[in-house]
Formats: sequence, structure tokens, C-alpha cells
Amino acid sequence: MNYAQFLTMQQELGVLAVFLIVFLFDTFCGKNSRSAVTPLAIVCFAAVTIYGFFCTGTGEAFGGMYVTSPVISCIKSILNLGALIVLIQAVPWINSEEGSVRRGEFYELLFVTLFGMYLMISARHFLLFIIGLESASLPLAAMVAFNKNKYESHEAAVKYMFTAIFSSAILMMGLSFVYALSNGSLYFADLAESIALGSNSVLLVTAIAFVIAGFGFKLSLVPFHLWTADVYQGAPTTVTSYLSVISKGSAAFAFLVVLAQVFGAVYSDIWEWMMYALIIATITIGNLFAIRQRNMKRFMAFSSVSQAGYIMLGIVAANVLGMTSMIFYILVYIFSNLGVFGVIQAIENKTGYVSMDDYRGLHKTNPWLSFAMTLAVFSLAGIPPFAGFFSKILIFTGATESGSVALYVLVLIALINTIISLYYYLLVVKAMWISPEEPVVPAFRSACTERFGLWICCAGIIFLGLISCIYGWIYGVSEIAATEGFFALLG
Amino acid sequence: MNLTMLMYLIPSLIMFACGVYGFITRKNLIAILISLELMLNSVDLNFVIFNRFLFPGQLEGMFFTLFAIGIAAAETALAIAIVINIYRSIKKIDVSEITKMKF
Amino acid sequence: MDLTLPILILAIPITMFLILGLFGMKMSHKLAGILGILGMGTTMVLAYTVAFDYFFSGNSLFISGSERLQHTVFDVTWLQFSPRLVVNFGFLLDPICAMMLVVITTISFFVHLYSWGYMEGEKGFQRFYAFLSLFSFSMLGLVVATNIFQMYIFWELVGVSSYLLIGFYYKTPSAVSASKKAFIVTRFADLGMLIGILVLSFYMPTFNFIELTAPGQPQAVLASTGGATFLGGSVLTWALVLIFTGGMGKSAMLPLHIWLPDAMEGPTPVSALIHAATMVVAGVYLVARMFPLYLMEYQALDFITFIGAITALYAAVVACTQVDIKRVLAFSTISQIAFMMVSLGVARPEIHEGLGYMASMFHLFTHAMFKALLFLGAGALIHAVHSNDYTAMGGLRKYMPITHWTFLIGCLAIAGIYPFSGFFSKDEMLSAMYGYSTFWGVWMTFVAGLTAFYMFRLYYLIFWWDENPHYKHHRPHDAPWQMSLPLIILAAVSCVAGFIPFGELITWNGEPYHIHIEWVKVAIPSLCTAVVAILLATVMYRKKNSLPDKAAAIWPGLWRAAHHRFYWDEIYMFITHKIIFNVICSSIAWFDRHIIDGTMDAFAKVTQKTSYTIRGMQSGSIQTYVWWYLMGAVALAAITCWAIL
Amino acid sequence: MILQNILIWFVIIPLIMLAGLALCKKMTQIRTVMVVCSVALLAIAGWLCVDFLAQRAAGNTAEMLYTGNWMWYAPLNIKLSVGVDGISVLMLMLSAVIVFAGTIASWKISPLPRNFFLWFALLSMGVFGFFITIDIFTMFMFYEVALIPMYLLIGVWGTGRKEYSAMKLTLMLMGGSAFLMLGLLGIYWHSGPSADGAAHTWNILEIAHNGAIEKGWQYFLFPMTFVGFGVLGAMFPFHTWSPDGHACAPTAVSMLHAGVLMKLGGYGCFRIAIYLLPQAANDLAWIFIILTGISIVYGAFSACVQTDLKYINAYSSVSHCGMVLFAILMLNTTAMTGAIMQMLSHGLMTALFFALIGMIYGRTHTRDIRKMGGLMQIMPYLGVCYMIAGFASLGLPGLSGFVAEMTIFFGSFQNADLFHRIFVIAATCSIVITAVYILRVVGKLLLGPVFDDHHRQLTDATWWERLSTITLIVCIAAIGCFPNWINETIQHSFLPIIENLKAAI
Amino acid sequence: MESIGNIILYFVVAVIIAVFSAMAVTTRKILRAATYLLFVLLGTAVVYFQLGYEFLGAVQIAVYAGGILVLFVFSILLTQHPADPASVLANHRKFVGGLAAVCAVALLGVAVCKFPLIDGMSLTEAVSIGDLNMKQIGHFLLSSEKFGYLLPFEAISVLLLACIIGGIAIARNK
Repeated sequence: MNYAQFLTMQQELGVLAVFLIVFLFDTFCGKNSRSAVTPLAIVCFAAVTIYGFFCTGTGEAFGGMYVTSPVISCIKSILNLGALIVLIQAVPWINSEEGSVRRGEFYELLFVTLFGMYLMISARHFLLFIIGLESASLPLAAMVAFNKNKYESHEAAVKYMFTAIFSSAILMMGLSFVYALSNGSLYFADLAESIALGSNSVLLVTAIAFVIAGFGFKLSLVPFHLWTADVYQGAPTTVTSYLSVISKGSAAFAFLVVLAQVFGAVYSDIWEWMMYALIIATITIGNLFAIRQRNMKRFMAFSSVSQAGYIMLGIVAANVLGMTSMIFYILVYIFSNLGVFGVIQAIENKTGYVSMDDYRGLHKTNPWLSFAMTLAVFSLAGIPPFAGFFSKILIFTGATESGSVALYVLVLIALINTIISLYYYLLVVKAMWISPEEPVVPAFRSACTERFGLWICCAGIIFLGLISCIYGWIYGVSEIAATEGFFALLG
Repeated sequence: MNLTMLMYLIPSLIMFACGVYGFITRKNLIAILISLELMLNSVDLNFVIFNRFLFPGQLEGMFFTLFAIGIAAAETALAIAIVINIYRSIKKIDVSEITKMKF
Repeated sequence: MDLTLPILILAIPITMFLILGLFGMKMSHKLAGILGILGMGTTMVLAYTVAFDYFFSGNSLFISGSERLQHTVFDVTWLQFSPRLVVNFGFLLDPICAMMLVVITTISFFVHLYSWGYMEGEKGFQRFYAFLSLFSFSMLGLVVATNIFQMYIFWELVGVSSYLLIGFYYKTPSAVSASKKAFIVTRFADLGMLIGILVLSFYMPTFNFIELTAPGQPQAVLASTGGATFLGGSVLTWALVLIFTGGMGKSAMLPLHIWLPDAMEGPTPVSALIHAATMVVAGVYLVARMFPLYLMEYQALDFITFIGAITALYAAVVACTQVDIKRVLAFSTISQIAFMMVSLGVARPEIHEGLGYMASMFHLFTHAMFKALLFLGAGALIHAVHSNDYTAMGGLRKYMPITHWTFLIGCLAIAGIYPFSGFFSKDEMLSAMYGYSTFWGVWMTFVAGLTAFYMFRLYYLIFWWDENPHYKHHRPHDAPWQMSLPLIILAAVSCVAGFIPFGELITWNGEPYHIHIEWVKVAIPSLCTAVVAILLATVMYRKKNSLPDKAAAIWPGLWRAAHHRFYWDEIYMFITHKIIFNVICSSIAWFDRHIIDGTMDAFAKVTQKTSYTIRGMQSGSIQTYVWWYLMGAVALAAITCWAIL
Repeated sequence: MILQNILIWFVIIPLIMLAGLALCKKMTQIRTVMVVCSVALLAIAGWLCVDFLAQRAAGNTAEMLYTGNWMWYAPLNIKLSVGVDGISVLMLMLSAVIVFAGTIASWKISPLPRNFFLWFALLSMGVFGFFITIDIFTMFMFYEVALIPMYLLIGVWGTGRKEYSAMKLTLMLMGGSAFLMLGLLGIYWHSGPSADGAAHTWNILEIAHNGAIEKGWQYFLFPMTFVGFGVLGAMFPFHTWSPDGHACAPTAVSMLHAGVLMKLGGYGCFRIAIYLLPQAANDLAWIFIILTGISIVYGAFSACVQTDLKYINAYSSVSHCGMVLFAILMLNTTAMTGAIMQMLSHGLMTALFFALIGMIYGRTHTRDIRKMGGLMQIMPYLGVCYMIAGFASLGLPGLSGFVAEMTIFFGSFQNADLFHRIFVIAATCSIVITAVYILRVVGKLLLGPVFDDHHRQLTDATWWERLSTITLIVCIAAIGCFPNWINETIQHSFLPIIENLKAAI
Repeated sequence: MESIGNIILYFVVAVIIAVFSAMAVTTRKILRAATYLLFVLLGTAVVYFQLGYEFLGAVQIAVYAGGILVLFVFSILLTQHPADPASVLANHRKFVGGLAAVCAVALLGVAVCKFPLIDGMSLTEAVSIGDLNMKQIGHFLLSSEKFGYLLPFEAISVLLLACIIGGIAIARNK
């Protein structure tokens, strides 16, 4: 029994500590000081976030069940950063009548999900992985249902919860097959070994398909994405933004880990093609649905579906560049998406408008919000000089490295889809800047935390791409992972 | 006659199929949740069967099931909370009523 | 040779253009007019000096033995297409160039002077002088061109100045459309020329005239193409014919003549300058300039002859039926230029030592003088009665004596009556034609007769016939001195120009040619024809009578057709408007909007439609979601299994 | 130090412009910033021009001058590489002139002048950046930077069906760049090693000198890149964004777009598609010769029946820009030189056209030539300028269009086979059709009697309009009268490309 | 050779599981569905016992039958009148559901049947190899070595805590 091993899990412990602090404070403080939970949570979490950047060690604990490495710390830090922005942007909402009742619970649940995601990323054993995954999704369902007075919030929670359980059933069914193909161990390393030794069978294919489907739920890959739109629309906007970036980002990385470290040996035999199909379907269907949407949150849901497809390109690339680009993409995606959600939230909190039609002429009343929104959607659409351009082009570069024609075709399809996505992103811009009608949203001054959050997002959008050292840093840690054999199975 | 792995897997798969069928056809949210229980149970059973017949000397599947039961319990509890919640909101738990957000 | 004069000859007009064009609006009419006239006068003096120098100084640069040389005064690189193909901007002095300098500056100067009276008080007076200067510059640049590309450049500039001048009265729609027509038709012709130059320059990698016409060059071309032919003609023939197409356009040869009659919408001095004396002979000048090349390919020369002869007859016939006096003169110009073309076409070294060439140039010179005279006279008439139609005139000889007499001299000269200048040049041309083939000789003699007929028809209808009743309200009178002076001087020149020993100065190969008139074989018959024609005209038109109507009634179809200029305009209208515009352009535009653009829009529509169609997937019911979920997973597995196992 | 490279300033000045505009409040401040910066651009472009020629005259024969390399994304060996040859210098000059003229022409832009100039400055930054870079990554980046502000510029400040047009323009151009991007990725991965030892390079010069791209891949990549750039060059059948887009764009944007942005297409075509993929260029040029040949004639014919001034001009641009691509595909020095001259010429004269159309539209509030007439009497200055632009467009000697077209024709005719000949002759026919539609417009719009008596009250050009147009006219005439120095500069710059092509055969 | 008792037990349990699963998802009375589910869960527990995982069977009965099912019954009673039968299902709904179930089970069936070790060991052999007692289970559960489950054990406690908080958050009104 070596409990000192827990100390390897510095980031997890940090989040857990914040969770506990908030939990204890919320439980035991008096009624009057309840509102201090917000600054407490933010400050503590900011500290953890900063601390996270210094956790760069490589480590293994519990017999290889848990690992950490620079790249894992890196993705966790990125997620921390995103979660921090979410927290900052959430302040006005959480202080509102709506949220203040369960302020403490909100932070507690959020930190637990974050903890779950970290486990998911660091897990090298499927049991731990499943627990992480469930910790990441179950409390989220409670968060989705947070808007007591809004029916949509409940409906969203039902949809999220039921689909989540279904997907975990499917995933675990897949895992049971994986188990059948193993040598009795659910450790990734052992599984990879036995899969590499075994031959392709229906069981293996089915297992992989079901595992991918399980991830498909978290990542909203088509056709496992159908919950996304309803949940994004119904959930409180803060939760939606959290769901769309942090949850997705962590799942993407975990997916890469599972595919590369467990199923790496059958990359070109099995899952490469599955991923092609899914990526094409995801990007295309996501885009096709997005062009009709008028509700901003629903719109962003489909946008995030198609963005997930682009993120997946980094996985099929299955190399250092792909991994780096994927992490970078997630980072940029966090900033861009949170920029959009920040604006949506600011407007929704003040006025209750969420429809794109209500954004008409926004620049006349709220020029800075319009500006931030424009930057964010341009970044999402991949327009230079904003960060989204770099993340897209880098992920495409990574995807084409192997030089196979199929990947070129895949990238071409993805590229053509960027045009459709540009179309609907421009619809937002059009609503804000071009529509001649009188503005619906009155002029208002948004809360300073919201503004601060938006400033951070805008700064990220502008500078993440132009300043290449961030990419360089990610590349560095990815390369370390690669030298440690991250892609060894892929050959 | 030997009791082989397949013989044990068959009820498990039937359970899973029933779960799927129930999820897709039932209207009552609780009935759907029951169907989900069937599916989760079938998965648990699978793990145990595989463990017993393939790796009798090891315990991974058994432990997985052990934890999975715990997870399933948590899931169910939370799901029921949500169902009650929606019941309080619209006084119904008919899944065909819960389709306000679509397209 | 001193560079100052040649450079000034080009620089003064363009400077005038810039000064008048940029600052003219701020000047008074008088100042602008004086500036223009002074500028042109100076240019004229300079041009005379240069020409005199060239012909008579005996400078060894210009003459070696008896042979007159081509002298490149300067030649600077303007644009280098490739190391082999270089466009230069230069000044080539040779006999025809010197002559053209004289003709252009003289006529231009008189037109400048004349316009001072004619355009008095017109709005845009300064603009008019600016355009005149631009035109003079372009025309001078054209004639001094050292290479075919320079010529092409100025060719285009001449076209545009012509456009501007025809459209001078830009408020009148007819002037606008006439200018447009002139530009487009000549532009179309220039396309041919451009292609010709392209072909030529590909096989002979030079633009320079001296190099192009140097002995041995054409043979080199023919050798390099390996005798390649296209539709029966050699490469060189095609190049030359295409280049000649440009000349056809500018010189209003059939079938590209249609712009010239319409161009009479411009102010009359312009017609005199551009559409009688200078620009329209550019085609002739072009052929003359490249004559040694044309001599290599008789097919091309035959083509020129043929086109010229047909045009000459056609224009003469049409001229007999026109009402507008300027149109009559226009058709007469076409006919006369066609004469020059035919003369060039029949010029062969072996036939009277290339007489046709000399004769053509001679006629160019004399025609410029008397045709300018006629046009300026017509201008005076129009100035007096404010109408272009002879129906508004008649019996004017009493009111406008100066105009009457000078006009008569012009008519006699063009009719080829001895001793007016037209006789001499026409006689030389006819002898060249007879020397080539009797058929063309007779043909052209007949045309000469027609010329005399229609000119005198015009003369009588204007000055005799019947006095127009309007004169009582508005008594016509002779023009002011600025207008009369040019008339008188030009008339004087027309009288004596025939005695210039032209053959000594200008021949195709620079060797002098001694003019002698073939009285018996050529001169007498043509003189007789002219006299008969004049008599006929006298009978028919001297007094008001019904003979013309009767004559018209003999061949009513022919008369009507001739009156409508043989429906050329209608045919062109049909082709351009009905076919090109309505069928080709409109259908292309339709195709673009509906098919090409439609396809692009269809991509968008299909996307939208698909988006709408598949929305059922997102039905809002969890059960559908899960169904898709499960089926997706199953399908993923099944398809992969099917594909790889 | 990166700032010591003069080329970088072409990007920095627009950035200063952006920053300055962000701080401005009043219209006068905005104008000051814009004028100062655009004059500064003009000045450094002019200085660059002079210095470049001086260096060349001094015998500096390097392919690119003022080169600089700064590592950017080290893992992918992405560098910001800058450098210019004669062509880029001229294109920079052109851009500077048009940015200046466009700025002046939008003196009274409304509404939201600040936002207008913000996007305008971003657009200029893209354009300048595109011309100074010699690596395909940053080139592509600047290319896209230049594209996207168009959407807002047209959408917000445009007229007519602006929303539709702006969307169409943006989507089609982005569609092109999708193909382009794939092509560039392919080029990168097959580029061969970089000078500093990395396995792949984005640097154009290095790729060209490596010559490592296999033939099969060239066949795949050439159409991608050529079509990608060709869309921006309004190549048939991908040109339909142009009429709608131009018709709806505000004056300065039309100027900049038709004047400079469309040149990005042609520039990219030879700098990337042809220079880097010479074998495919040789073998596949015929396909695009057919398409561009169609563009030339088709655009001209379409222009003949349009009634909207901007549509006429847009189709005319299709025709003229088709000529650019057409000439580039002729793959010889003369024709390609002509293509560049045509770019310059078309850039200037189209900018002039659009400026004038904007000015006329600002007065008459219609662009339908059937509803106007006799404007020459009312606004003689604008009328004369319009005629000059028209003459430049139809190729009048002494103005730039003539020189360019002639160089193209004479160059193109050097290809002696029948296929090329037929298309060259078809292309030459366009000069007649051009004359037809130009004169048609001039006749209907400017000449003749005044159509609408309300127009009689209109005023002639204001001082800023005069300044803007005169700038352009002077450039047009300067190129038209003294083309040879430009010609030589361009020809010299084409040597490496031609050598690469020859080596490929 | 299995003992007869085992064989009979297997068949009884298999039939119970299959039949009650089917009935649980087809009955129109929701309370009955819950009861049938109980039988299925108990049947599963019996299988665990038969496979030699007594501890697991006990957990199954305790957690599922004892905990979850009670939760179900409560919620059913809370949300509707127990006697109300659900409305009759539309045929297409049955078809769609049936199709999905058949497809899924067909895929899984094929996958399982083609599995090479499917007929490997008989129950008796298998049970005889793996013999475990509670002490071992406890040891593994708290071991931090390989095949020790300390970390999942701790992690799931966080998960359960979060679910409690979540449940409270959802249920709490003011």
C-alpha cells in the first residue's frame, strides 16, 4: 500500500482540493457569506490552473493504472484554462436569482466533472477510465438541469441523462468484448499487446465500433450527436459552454489515447476507416443542420458538432503533428467558442434574447459585443489572422503528413465543408452588422467579469495563432510523448 | 452436456436486446430507465461470464462489474431525480411529450 | 540630320493638345484658336523645311546617285517584347513620308484656320482645337513610323481622334452613333491588321520597315515556313492580306466602308481633314509603305486591286444618288481612294517601272488638296444654309461666288479635266491600270466618268438648279475670310499641283520616274468620258426639270438600292444587332446568369434543401436519437466487418 | 531585427493604421490616420521601386531581393519569408496607389467610417502581405486575410442585393481557397528538404530549386492550385461572384478588389502553380487555356448587353483577368510579362472605373445606363475621366491597356501550334468586343442629350474625387507611355520561372 | 460434465432472464415492469452465484434489488397511478424498436459466435481454476499495485458524492 502514489496525481488533487474547499465552505459557512463562494472558487481554481502549468513531470501510479506526462499535463492545463474562463463568465449568471440558490452545488459539480475528465485522460485502465468518464458526464446532467424555472433545462437534462446512460451501456458492451479479447487485464498496455497479437475478428471490430460510439457520444460525432443540439439549447448557457469545450476537449484527447494506445495496432485495418466515415458524416451533417438554426445556442451546438469532426482529423493523422495540432485546435476552440458563448451569455443574462434574429443590428447598440462575436466566429470559421485559421491549417497539415491519397480526399471534404461552415458563421455576422432592421437588443453594459472573460477570449483569438511558441510548447510535449512510445503501436 | 460460455452469453444478449427494444418503444421514462437497467445488467453479466470462462484465474471482469453496479446505481439515482424533476415541471413523464426542442 | 525639326514636328501638336485639353476650359475661344493655328502653322513650316531638305538638299543621307534613300532620323526603344521583337519609336524619312508631312500639315493648317471661322462661338471650341491637334499628332506619328508597330500605335490613335472629332457634337445622338460606328468598324479592321502583324512578326522577327522590306527578307520567311500554306495562300500572303484589312477599314474599302458616310456627322472641317485628305488615305499609305513586301506576293496585290475596283464602282454609283452633299463627297472619297488602291494593286516593277505606285501617291497628294477644298466648300455652304441636303440649296452661285468658283475648280479637278491636278494623277493611274489589264483600265475609266457625272450633278444641284425659297428669309452669303482664304489657296494648289514633277520625287524604289502622258491610249479616252459625263450632268441638272426622276425610273430597283447604299448598313445592322447582340450576347448573358450562376446558386439551394430534408433525424425524441445511435454503431461495425473481413 | 527589413513595413503600416483607427473618434482623425498611412505606403512603395531598380542596375542578380527569414512554427518549418522580385515590387506599387486612391475616394464614407476603414486596412494588409512573402504558408494566410473583410465591406457598405452578393463572393472565393489549400499542403509535403536541414519547406524558392515534386503529384496539385487562384482571377466558370460582388460593393472596395485583389489570383497562379509545378503546367496548361480563352470572349460578350454600369465593368474584368491567366498559361516570357502588365493596367483602370461609377452613382443614385444620358454636359470632369478609363480598357495606345494586351498577344503568338493560335486569335477578337461595350456605355451614359432633367442640378467632381482619379490616370498614362522599364523589370523576374519550365520539359 | 443441478439451474435462470426481460419491456403496466425487472436482476444474481462470484451476487441483490428497484417503485408511485396501463404501442414503433434490437443482437451474436474461444472451457473447469475468497477481494480492492483497485475505489466515491450533490441540486427548490 503506497498511498504516496496519490501525489503523482497533482492536477487531480488540486481540483479535488478546490472541490473540497468549496464543498466545506458552502456547507458550513453562514447564510450571509454564501456569496463568497464565487470568488473563493475562482481564486482557488486560478491557483490550481497556474500550478498546473508547472506540473510537467512524467509519472505512473497504481501499477500503471494512472499515468501523467508533459502532454497530459499540458492538455489538463489547457482544460483548466478553459474552465477558468467559463467560471469567470459564469459569475453574473451564478449571482442571479436563478443560479444563486445552488451556487455551491454548481461549483462542486463542475469541479467533479473536471476531476472525472482528468481521470479519463490519465487513465490507463478501463475501469478507471469508465469511472472518470461517468464522473465527467453524470454531474453534468445535474448541471444541465440547473435552470429550475425553465422547462427546456429539464428536457435537456432528460435527453442528456438517458443518452449518456445508453452510451455508457454501449461503451461498456464494447469494453466487455475488448475484455474478451484481452489476456484478462484491462490495462491499456496489456490490451494493446493482446490486440496486436490477435487477428481481426468481428468481435474486435464490434468492440472498436462500440467504443468509438461511446466516445462519439461525448464528442458529438454523427450519428451519436443527436442529443447535442437539444441539450445545448436547453442547458444554462454557462453549462452549454462548458459542455461544448471542456467536455469535448477532454474526450477528444482521451479518445486519442484509447485509439492510439489500445487499438493502435489495428489502426489501418479497422478504425482508420471508421474514423474517415465518422469525420465526413460529422462535419457534413453538423454543417447541414447548422445552416438552418436560428437559436444561437442550438446553432453553436451544430457548429460544435462539425468542429468535433475537425478535431478528429488530428486523431486519424495519428502522428506527433496530428496530436499537437489537435491539442492546439482544442485550445483555440476553447477560446473561440467561449468567446461566442460569452457574448450569447451576456446578452441572454441581460435581455433574455438568444435567437439570431434578435441579434439584428447589434453593432448599433453593443458594438464591442458585436466585435467580440465577430472575432470569435471568424476564428471558428478559420479566418486569418485569427487563431482558428492556424489551428485549422495545422490540423490539415498534420492530417496530410502521411501522404495517403485517402487522407487528402478526407481533407478536401473537410475543406469544402469549411465553406458551408463559413456560410453559417457569416449569418451571425450578417445579423449583427448587415441586417438593416432596427436593433432588438438595447444598449447595455455587461458585467465586468463577462467583459474580462471576453477580453481574454479575444486576446487568445488574436494572439494564439500569431505567437507560435504556444504551438511549439505543445509540439515539444507531444514529441516527448511520442518518444515515450505514444504512437509506438501505429508503427 | 457442458455449460459453455455461449450458453451464458445468450440470456445476456437477449437481455440487451430487450433493453434496446424497450428503450426505443416505451413511452414512460421510467420504463425506459428500466430498459436501460436491463442493458447495463447485460453488460455486467458479460464481464462476469468472460472473466469466468476466459480468465478464471483473474478478477478484472468481476471487479469491473462490481464497480459498474455502483456506477449504474448512481446513474439510476440521478436519472430518477431528473425524471421526478420533469414530472414536477409538466406533470407527465411521457417521452413523446418531451420533444419541445427539435430540428 | 538635325533631330530638332523632326522632334518638334511631333512635339508641337501633342503639346498643343495637352495645353488645350487641360487648360482650354479656362481660355477664351480666341486665345485657343490662335494657339492652335500658330502651333499648326509652325508645324507646317517645319514640315516644309524637312520635306524640302529631303527632296532638294542633295544630302547624301537622302539621296545616293539618283536613288532616294530611306533615312531613319531617330529610333528609340519603346517596348521590348522579346530580344528579337522590339518596338521602337522613331522617325523614318523617305519620299512618301516627306510628301505626307506636307499634305498633312498643309491641310491641317488650313483646317485649323478655317475652323476659326466655321466653329465660331461653338461650345467646346477649345476642345475642338485640342482634338485637331491630337489628330495631327497621331497622323504625323503614323506617317513617320519606322516600324509597323509604331504605325499600328498611331493608327489606333488616329482612330480615336477620329472618334472624338466625329462625335464632337456629342449632344446629338446621330453624331454619337456615327462616331461609335466609325470606331468599331475601323477597330474591327485593325484586328485584322493586328493579326497580320502577329503573323508577320512571328516569321520575320522584326517590326522595322527597312528590315522588313530589305531584299531577301521575304524569301527568308517563305523558306522558314517551309512553304506552309493556309487555305491556298502562303503565310506571307495571309499576313499581308490581313494587314491590308486594317487599311481597308481606315480607307473605307468595301465591305468596311460603312462608317465613312456616317462620319459626316462631324463638323465639316473635320471631314475635310480626316475623312478626305489624311486619315482615310492611311490604308493607301500602309500598302505603299510595305510595298516591297506586297510585291513578293502578287496574290495579295490582286486582292487589293479587286477590292479597290469593286469599291470604286460601288461608291461612284452610290454617290450619284445621295442627297446629303457631304455624303456625296464621302462616297466620292471612297471611290477615289479605291482608285489609289487599284493603282497600287496593279503596280508592278515590270509595268511602267512601277508606275502604279507613283501614280497612287500622286493622286493621294492631289486628291488631298481638291477633296479638302471640296469639303471646305461644302462647309461654307452648310455654314450658309444650315443644312447638309442639296434640297435646301440650289442657285447659290449668285450668293456665294467665292465658294462657287473654288468648288467648281474642285469639281473639275476631281473629274480629271486638263489642266487641273486631278487629270494628271488620274491619268497616270489609268495608264498603270491599262498597263496591267485592259479590263481594269476600262472599268476604272468608267468609274472616272461616273466621278465626273456625280460631281457635276452635285455642283449643279447646289449652285444652279432652282433657287431655294428660303433664301428670302435668310440670305446666304460667302464665308468670312478665315474660311475663304483656305478655299482660295487650296483651289490655287488644285490648279497647279498637276505640274509638280512627282515622278522625280516619289517612286517605289527611289529611282526617279519620268512622267509622260499617254494621250492617245489613256488620256484622251478618259478626258472624253469625263466631258461626256459632265455634259450629261449639265443636261440633267442645270435647270430644274424632271429628267432626273425619269432617269431614276428607268431602273427603279437599282436607283433605290443605290440610294440606300445597297443596303450595306441594313445588313450590318442585322448582323450586329439581331445576330451578335440579340442572339450571341444576350444568350451568353442569359447562359451566364441562369446556367453558370444558376449552378452556383444551385449548390447553395441543394445544401439548404438537404438540410431541410434530413431534419427529421433530429426529431426531438430521445428514442429516435438512440435508434440512430445504435444503428450507427451497428452499421459502423457491420460495414467495417464486411469491408475488411 | 525584423523591422530592419523594409518589406515588413508593408504589413506594419496597415497594422499601425488599424491601431490608429481603433483609437480614433472623430472623422478628421480617421481621415488623418488613413491619409498619413496610405501616403506612407505609397512612399515606401516608391522608395522600394527606386531602390530595387538601383540594386538591379548595380548588378544584384539574386532572384529575390530584401529577403528575410524568421522562423515561425518551427515544428513545421513554417517561416515568415519575405522577398521581392520586380513583379512583386510593381504589384506593391500598384496596391499602394490603389489603396491611396481608394482611401481618398471614400472621403465621405458613411455609415460607420471607422469600421469601414478598419476592414479596409485589414484588407490592405492582406494584399501587401501577400506580395511580400515568398513562402506559401504566409502567402496563403495573407491571401485569406485579404478575402474576408470583403464580406463586411460589401455587406455593410454595399448597395443593392448586397447580402446575397457578399455571401456569394465570400463563399466562392473561400471555395477556391479550399482547393488551393489542399494544393499547398500537397506541395509542402512533397517539397523536398529545406536549406536549413528540415525535411520539408514552405519556401517557394527552395521548393522550386529542389524540384522534388513527382510528376504524378504535380498532376494532382496543379489543378488544385490553379483553380484555387483562378477563382479569384475570375476564371470561367468560377467567375460569377465577380459581377454580383462588384455590383454591390462600395466604391473603394470595388476599386481595391478589382484593382488588386483579383491580381492575387494571377500572381499566385504563376508564382505557385506554374513555378512550383512546371511539368504539370506544361502538360495541363491546355485545359486552362480553354477555360481562360472562354473567359476572355465570354466576359466581353456578356458585358455587351448589361445595363448596370458595375455589371458591365465586372464582366469586362472577367474578360481582362481572363487575359491575365491566359497569358500566364502561354508559358513564355513575353506573354507572362504581358500578363503582369495587364494586371497592373487592369488594376489601375478598373479602379478608376469603379471610382468613377461610384462617384456617378453617388450623384444620380442609379447605375442603370438606360436611366442616364448626357452626363458629359453635367459633369464634364467625371465624363472625361470615364472616357479615359474606357479608352484604357479598350486598349488605346498611350494608355496602359494597349501595352499589356499587345505584349500578351505577341507573346502568346510565339506558341506556334494551331491550338494556341486559334485561342490567341479568339482572344484578340476581344479587343473589338471591348470597344463595342465601352463605346456603348460611353455613348449612352455620357454623350447624347440629357436623359433625366433632374440630373441637371448635379455637380461635378469634388477635390478629393479629382485627386483620387488623377492619381490613377497619371499612373495609367505613365505605364502607357513609358512601358519599357516596367517591361524589363518584369521580364528579368520571369527568368527563373521560365528556366524552371524549360528544365521540366 | 456438469452436474445436473447446474444444468437445470442454468436453464431455469436463462428462461427466467429471457422471459422476464421480454415481459419487462412489453408489459403495459409500469409497476409490473419493475417487478419483472426484479426477477431479471435476481436471475442475474443467481448466474453470478453459479459462476462462483458469490460476493458479486450479493452485491447485485443488495444494490440492485434492494436499492435501485426500491427507487424505481418509489418513483413510479410518485409519478403515476399504478393501475394505469400505458397506451397501446403503434406498430411502426414496435417495428423500429424490433429492428434495432434484432440488428444489435445479430451483430453481437455473430461477433460472439465467431469468437474462437467461445467453446473453450466448461463451467466446471472454469470454476475449479478460479477460486477466490472475500479476503482476496478486499485485498485487491484496496491494493495500489497492479490489479489493485484503490484508485477506482476512491474515484467512484467522488462520483457517488457528486451524484448525491447532483441529486440534491436537482431536487432542491429554494
